[in-house]
Amino acid sequence: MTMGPHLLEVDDLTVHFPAPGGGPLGLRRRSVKALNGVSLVLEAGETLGIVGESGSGKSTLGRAILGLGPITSGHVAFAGEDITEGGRAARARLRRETAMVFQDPYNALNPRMTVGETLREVLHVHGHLPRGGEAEAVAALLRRVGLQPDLASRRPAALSGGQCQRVGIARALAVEPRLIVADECVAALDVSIQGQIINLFIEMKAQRDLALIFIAHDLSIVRRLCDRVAVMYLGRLVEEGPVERVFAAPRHPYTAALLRAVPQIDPDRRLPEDPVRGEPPSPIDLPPGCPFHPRCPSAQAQCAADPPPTLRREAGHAWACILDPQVSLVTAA
Amino acid sequence: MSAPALAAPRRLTGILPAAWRAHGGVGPLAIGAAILGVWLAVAALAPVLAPYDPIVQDAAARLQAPTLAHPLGTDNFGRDILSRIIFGARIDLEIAVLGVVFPFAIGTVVGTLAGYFGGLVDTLFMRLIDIVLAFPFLVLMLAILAILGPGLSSFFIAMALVGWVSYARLVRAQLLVLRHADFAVAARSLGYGHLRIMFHHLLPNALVGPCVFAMSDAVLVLLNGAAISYLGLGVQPPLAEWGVMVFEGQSFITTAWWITVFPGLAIVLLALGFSLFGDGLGEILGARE
Amino acid sequence: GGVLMIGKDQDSTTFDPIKSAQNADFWVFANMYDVLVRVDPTGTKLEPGLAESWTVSPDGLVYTFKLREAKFSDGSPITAKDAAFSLLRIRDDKGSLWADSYKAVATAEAKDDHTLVVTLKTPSAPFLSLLAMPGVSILSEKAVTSEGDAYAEQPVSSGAFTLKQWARGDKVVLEKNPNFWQADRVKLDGVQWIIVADDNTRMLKVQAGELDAAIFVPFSRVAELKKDPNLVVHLDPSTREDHLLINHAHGLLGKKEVREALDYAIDKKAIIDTVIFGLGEAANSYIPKGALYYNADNPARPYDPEKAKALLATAGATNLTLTYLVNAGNEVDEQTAILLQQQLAKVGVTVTIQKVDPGQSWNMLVDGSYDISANYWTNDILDPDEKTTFVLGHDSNNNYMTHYTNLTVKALVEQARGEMDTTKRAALYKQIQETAKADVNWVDLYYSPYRNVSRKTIEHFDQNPLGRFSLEDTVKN
Amino acid sequence: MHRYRFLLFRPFQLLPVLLGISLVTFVLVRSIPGDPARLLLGPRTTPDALAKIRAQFGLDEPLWVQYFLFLKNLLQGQMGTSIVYRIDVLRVTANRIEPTLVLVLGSTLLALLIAVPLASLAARSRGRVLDHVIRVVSTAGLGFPPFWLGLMLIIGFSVKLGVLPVAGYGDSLADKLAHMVLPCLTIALALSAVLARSLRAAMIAQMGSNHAVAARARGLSEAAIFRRHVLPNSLVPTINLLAVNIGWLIGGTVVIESVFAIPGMGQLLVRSIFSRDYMVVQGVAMMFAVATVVVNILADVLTVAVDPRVSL
Amino acid sequence: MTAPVLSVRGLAIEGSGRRIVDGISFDLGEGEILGLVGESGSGKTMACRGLIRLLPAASLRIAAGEVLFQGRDLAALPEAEMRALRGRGIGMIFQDPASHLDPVMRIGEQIGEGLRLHDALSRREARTEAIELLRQVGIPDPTRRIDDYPHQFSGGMRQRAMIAVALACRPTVLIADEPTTALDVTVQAQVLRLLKDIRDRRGLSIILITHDLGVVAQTCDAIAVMYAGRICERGPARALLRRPLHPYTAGLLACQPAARGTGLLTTIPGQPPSLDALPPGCRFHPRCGHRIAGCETDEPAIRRFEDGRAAACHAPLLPLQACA
Ligand SMILES: Nc1ncnc2c1ncn2[C@@H]1O[C@H](COP(=O)(O)OP(=O)(O)OP(=O)(O)O)[C@@H](O)[C@H]1O
Ligand SMILES: Nc1ncnc2c1ncn2[C@@H]1O[C@H](COP(=O)(O)OP(=O)(O)OP(=O)(O)O)[C@@H](O)[C@H]1O
Ligand SMILES: [Mg+2]
Ligand SMILES: [Mg+2]
Ligand code: NI
Repeated sequence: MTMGPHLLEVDDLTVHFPAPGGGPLGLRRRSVKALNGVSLVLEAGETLGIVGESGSGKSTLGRAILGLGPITSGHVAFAGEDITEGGRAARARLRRETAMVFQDPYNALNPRMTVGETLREVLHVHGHLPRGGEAEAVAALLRRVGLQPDLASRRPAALSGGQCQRVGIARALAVEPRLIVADECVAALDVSIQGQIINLFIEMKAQRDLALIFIAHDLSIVRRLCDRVAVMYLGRLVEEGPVERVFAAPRHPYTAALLRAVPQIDPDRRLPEDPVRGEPPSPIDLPPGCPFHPRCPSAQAQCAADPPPTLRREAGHAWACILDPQVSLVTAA
Repeated sequence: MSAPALAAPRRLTGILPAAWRAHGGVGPLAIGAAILGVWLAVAALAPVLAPYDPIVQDAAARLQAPTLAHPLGTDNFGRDILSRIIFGARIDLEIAVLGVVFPFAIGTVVGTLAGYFGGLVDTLFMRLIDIVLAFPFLVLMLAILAILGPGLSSFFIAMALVGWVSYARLVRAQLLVLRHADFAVAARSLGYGHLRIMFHHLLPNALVGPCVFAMSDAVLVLLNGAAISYLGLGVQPPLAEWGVMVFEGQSFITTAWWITVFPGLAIVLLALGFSLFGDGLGEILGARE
Repeated sequence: GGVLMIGKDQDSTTFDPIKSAQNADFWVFANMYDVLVRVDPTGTKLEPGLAESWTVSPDGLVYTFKLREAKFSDGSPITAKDAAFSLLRIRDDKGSLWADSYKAVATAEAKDDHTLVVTLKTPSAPFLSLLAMPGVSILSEKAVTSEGDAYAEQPVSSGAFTLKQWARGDKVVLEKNPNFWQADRVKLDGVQWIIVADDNTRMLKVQAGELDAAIFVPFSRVAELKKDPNLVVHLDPSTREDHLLINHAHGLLGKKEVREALDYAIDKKAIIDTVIFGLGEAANSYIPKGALYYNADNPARPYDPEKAKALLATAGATNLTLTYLVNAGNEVDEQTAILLQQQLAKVGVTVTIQKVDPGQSWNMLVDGSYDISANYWTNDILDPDEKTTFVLGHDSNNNYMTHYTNLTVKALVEQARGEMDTTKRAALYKQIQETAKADVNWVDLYYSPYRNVSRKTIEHFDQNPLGRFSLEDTVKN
Repeated sequence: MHRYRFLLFRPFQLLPVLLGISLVTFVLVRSIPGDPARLLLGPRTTPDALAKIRAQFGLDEPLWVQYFLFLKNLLQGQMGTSIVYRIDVLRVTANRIEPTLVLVLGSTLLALLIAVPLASLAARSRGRVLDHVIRVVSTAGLGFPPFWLGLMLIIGFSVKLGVLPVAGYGDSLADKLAHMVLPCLTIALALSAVLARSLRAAMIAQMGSNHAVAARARGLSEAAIFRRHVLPNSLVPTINLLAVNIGWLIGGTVVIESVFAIPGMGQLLVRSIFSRDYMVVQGVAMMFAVATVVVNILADVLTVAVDPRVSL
Repeated sequence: MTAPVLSVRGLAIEGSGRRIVDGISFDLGEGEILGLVGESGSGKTMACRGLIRLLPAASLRIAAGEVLFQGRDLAALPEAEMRALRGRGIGMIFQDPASHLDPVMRIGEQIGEGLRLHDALSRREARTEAIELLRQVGIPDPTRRIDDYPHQFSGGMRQRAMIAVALACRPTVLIADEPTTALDVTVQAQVLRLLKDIRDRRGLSIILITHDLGVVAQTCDAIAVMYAGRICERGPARALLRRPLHPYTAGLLACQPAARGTGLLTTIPGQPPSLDALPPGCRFHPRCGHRIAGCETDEPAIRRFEDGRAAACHAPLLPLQACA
């Protein structure tokens, strides 16, 4: 544990969205429980991967951290300042020191602005613009993400997905942030391009003291890029810890199932005969007890009856399962 | 072992339509633009093109059917219909343009504010829109015209007060979606101000629908002018305006058809220009989206 | 037999005669109610109605009417009490729109069932004419008092027809009143007044045979309809007179030369040709041609733009700019304006047309916010006094919004009202007409006829100059 | 059932709208220069008579008092007394609602009957001659002012051919139907042009949609795809377009009612504006507003019924 | 090996002057699952849409080649006969089940639609059949869910429903265009399992389009790799994945982040070429680490090698024996 304030501290964060009413007349108030009490910390320069199925609340968490989404309860503190309660100043600081990279490279850029305009605007608003050196600054940014400066005059539609994503990253870098949240930023790209973007992140991480929250559903990428990984299920963290330990020895049955379901390029490994049953339940009507129990192969009676298990920690590795010791499912590797 | 690239036999009949299609069938945009261009030219060159003064009366030449001297005939004051249509193009284009520009401007701003901020702002604006929409359009215009007194500028004010709702609705609907688009979230995450996000980032992306609608709206505006004349509060005489001409010629509908039919055709032609242009615009901008 | 279907442009608003001032209503009242004294079909003299005869006391203050034997449509007899009630009601009822016109009545008493005695406060030559107005139709006292406000919709009639159905905005259905004292004279089984606001549609309905007749034929369609072998176009003499109001209170318009110049500059013939398609005559007096005391020899100014220019120059009114108030939606008005604008331009007068909706134009005229404006008048009563008082009597309406002042004329008007001797009255009115003309109180434009159309199968579809249709004589074959 | 839950709340949302409309109408009609008393009495009148009439209708009260009286009456289900007719506004309007309703419904129906086949034809022959012809014809339908179109239809069908009545509103049902054909057609011609345009666009979009492709991959014929998949999916935006256009439609009836001598609400409203019959204008405007809102609710119900995804 | 069910010979698809698919050939054996892999835009979807002649735009057309199915050339079949074949001979399922199902029609209706129109089943028969199909694709409680609308299904269930729709008319060949790309890994595993089970039970042949090599590795019997509109390599799955012939295949395999190790990932330099500016010679040569002299000028034809493998490369990575 470090001494000073953590770069980022998320404490018991809950986000509920209003949902169409329930009941026979639809008069009962309901809500989508997108996040249910998530806590985590991130140090400067650290890379945290967040994985989980679709709808598990990864994006909601990412946006809440950057103050881009609503927060129902809980706290987010950035560099020691509580941004959930803080006023404009805290927000402004957050905006100056964080940035986001999005999943769909095309949608993340304003289709009507050229690459140069997009980048210049950021530099302009953030006052990072050296006098007279506009074009130079833009070119430098483009070069840093491995693009030719002459791309500045193009619009997103005239770029490939990988190029767009690089522009998105360049825009994030223009802020000169201490924290970047990347939400599934390679999911839409081809493998060959994916590798290039991941490499860019790996290089950036090495070059500067940049903290990264990397949201993904591709476990293998997280394993390659991140220091720590957090696994989410239905708005809760179910497991969290250093990448190597989590991947080598998952303690939560969900993590294990997830790892098992990832297709491997190994013609000798057959499809799992019995993949995890069913699909995640609706976040509107969460099951009682452990949210995973309806699908869990080793669920027991008390999993349904007891309140959801809290995270248990062991040397930086935490998991939310009452079962012990570690589940007997180990990845093939 | 790649297969030889067999050129499929082409029948001659297939080529022309194919070429036509490849060019988008000379494009509605092009035809529309051409029609509008012609009208613009007519309006600009009216004094040169028109054989007569549009408002000078000639008692000797009253109610003449189309002749060589008066290709489209004359009205009951002996005024030349052709000249009146030509000069009318000036006023009607002005009506079509200004009758759309003001509602467009107000509507997009209101729609942007409502769609972007949502919540209370949105509710308030939506209720206002409900209120305006709940009035029969023409009647509302009539009332406003009655307050302001008939005339072109009153007409524009009335159009602006009544017509903005459609644009506001369109833009709002777009913005409700766009404000959740990644690039809007990105803009917020970069700490941009609301005004910048609204008007620099979102609005330009929401304008296709309103622009296309504006084209068909222009036609409706022209017709509203005519309908208002029918109800008795049209533009001031003796200006030559097509809608008013159709209305004035009405009393001669069985004896002097040319007084109404030709200005009517002028409206249709202009309408065609606008709607083709709008369709083309929609297709092209829509495709680019 | 048969039901006559007549198209008109406006809906009836009520069947209580004191509550309307609209021609649209009056023309219906005239066939539903009888009055003590009627105007004859030529519109030039009075004839007995419900009053068989009457005598006037020498001082002109006491009128004694002898009522004939007659019944209301509900079968009850029409008595002098009803007549007195009707006369006092129009004077006193708070809903009456005509109270002022009957201020001269001091008392009205029924001496017996058939004798009505009316006393006036001052002698009034036009009084008998006033009694011919549909507003003082004889109503059943019993029905009016028992029905109250509802009377306006379920009237009891004293005339040729009774109300059968009133579909507001659609039609008024009248049927023959079997109790009418002249019931033998009435050939029709009934009359339907059908509201068709659009002039073209109304004409087309007659052409298609859906209507037997229609009123207000647009001037522009008269010639064409005349050619239709199935139709008859009636151009009946009217008391309509069109004129150009001049606001004397506005600067140079106060100068007689300027007003004269306007009169000289206006080519009435051209207006008649263009706007009303030759269907009228240039007017030379404010009194309609052929009406009581009309002065056929009243001097008229010929069309003379040169003289107009000269007059304007002497008055120092070169570059005169005038605001011309136009009733929006009134075709004749708008066209006249367009024409006058061009005619006045020829003598150097710039005319700005200001179009306002008719609801507003009265206000503007009354407030005096106009320079010139075309207008017309049709008489409600036979006697010229009504119009003369309004136009030249210098009462509270500023001489019909013109702000014309000539105290001699004022005195003459009063004198003529009290003068019971017809020849002396004629002389007075001749003098009034000449003075008004000389002063150019306004510019008389033209006289035009009523324009109605009926199908060939209809006979005797006539309108008298005061607007009354003699439907009791109409025949549908 | 809960997809129709909005029906529970809509009436409450209606209240502020109605209040707003009452205020706007009130302010609007009172701002029109002109004096109802003067119009009622005609030109030959005296100030005394004017004052009497004003007092009789409460026009001499301060404006805000008049407004609250109007609201108070409204709460009691009354709309005041017509200045022109001197009877309750509700009674003035009573027999005028039906013709306007028939006109609006009839023309909507007719417009759909014209627009759906036209749009289908155009969409299915997209870019070909037929498509262009339909486009030009429907633009022409939109380009001629309705009063002209109406007169032309009368001259053609009624005067020349004599197959339909010229104008008016009949007595019996059959008679009424016959009378409404031409007016409905006049409005429908313009309305169908608007509808066909949007319908065509929606159909083209649906024809290229993924689920149409999937249906094609299942071997369905184009006709079956059109009928079963394209058409139902294209209706939703059209319903909403109709609902939005209801004000325009009702506005159009104003002219048509006058041309065809239909004793409806539109004519009444216009006449009342011109005669400054404040109470009638206010009352009729409120009724139109309620009608508009009801139509919009109906459109919502229809949308929900047609599109299972929507719940409002 | 038995005679192929479907045999594609030199299929080329053109649109607005560009060859989007350029002479691809492959065979699909009975009961075989053929994986078609390649990067985005390489023409996988076009090729398969070409097979059933459902190209997404009017400007696209089949320029050359034949598609032999049940003894007929689909590329030359009259449209009416082709339509009869769609759904019954060849079924198709799509990547995005949400948009490929009609949102306003009940699931059961959509499944039964083909049966009612093709086989003239009654409404009731079609419904019984639809329930049975839903059960087969593993939807719990099918009698109740059959009356649901697509939006009431979850993503995985929608994809199952799509499969049921495609299976309804009992096709012999099923084309699955990225059926699992939109799904979570856990659900993806379920759906792939389902496809395999169906193949085993019904013996139909499947073309599985994907860009995930992991998916093909676990499900397919044979693989064809596409690059810029051409097939650059095809062959039995195991051999192709273990010992790729074409440098592009090898590159793809190396790119997978799953490969153990730290530090930077291996990547293929550059980007796939745009169809408007195809490089001369071998389309892959600008990105290829093994290029030889001829690569820049001569377009390599696809050559067959032993073990049923084939590759279009001047310098294959393995010294295999080319066969006739
Ligand atoms: N604005 C919103 N309104 C209502 N519900 C929302 C909103 N945003 C997200 N949700 C719901 O919250 C839950 C979590 O969504 P979130 O986008 O965070 O998931 P995710 O893990 O990012 O999924 P994915 O992998 O698909 O991106 C989902 O059920 C989603 O439907
Ligand atoms: N309607 C069209 N008209 C012309 N070209 C098209 C059309 N649709 C797609 N293309 C082009 O055809 C090429 C092949 O597209 P295709 O969809 O077959 O690729 P894919 O391999 O399926 O990619 P993905 O993995 O993204 O689905 C692309 O270059 C694309 O730009
Ligand atoms: Mg997400
Ligand atoms: Mg594809
Ligand atoms: Ni600490």
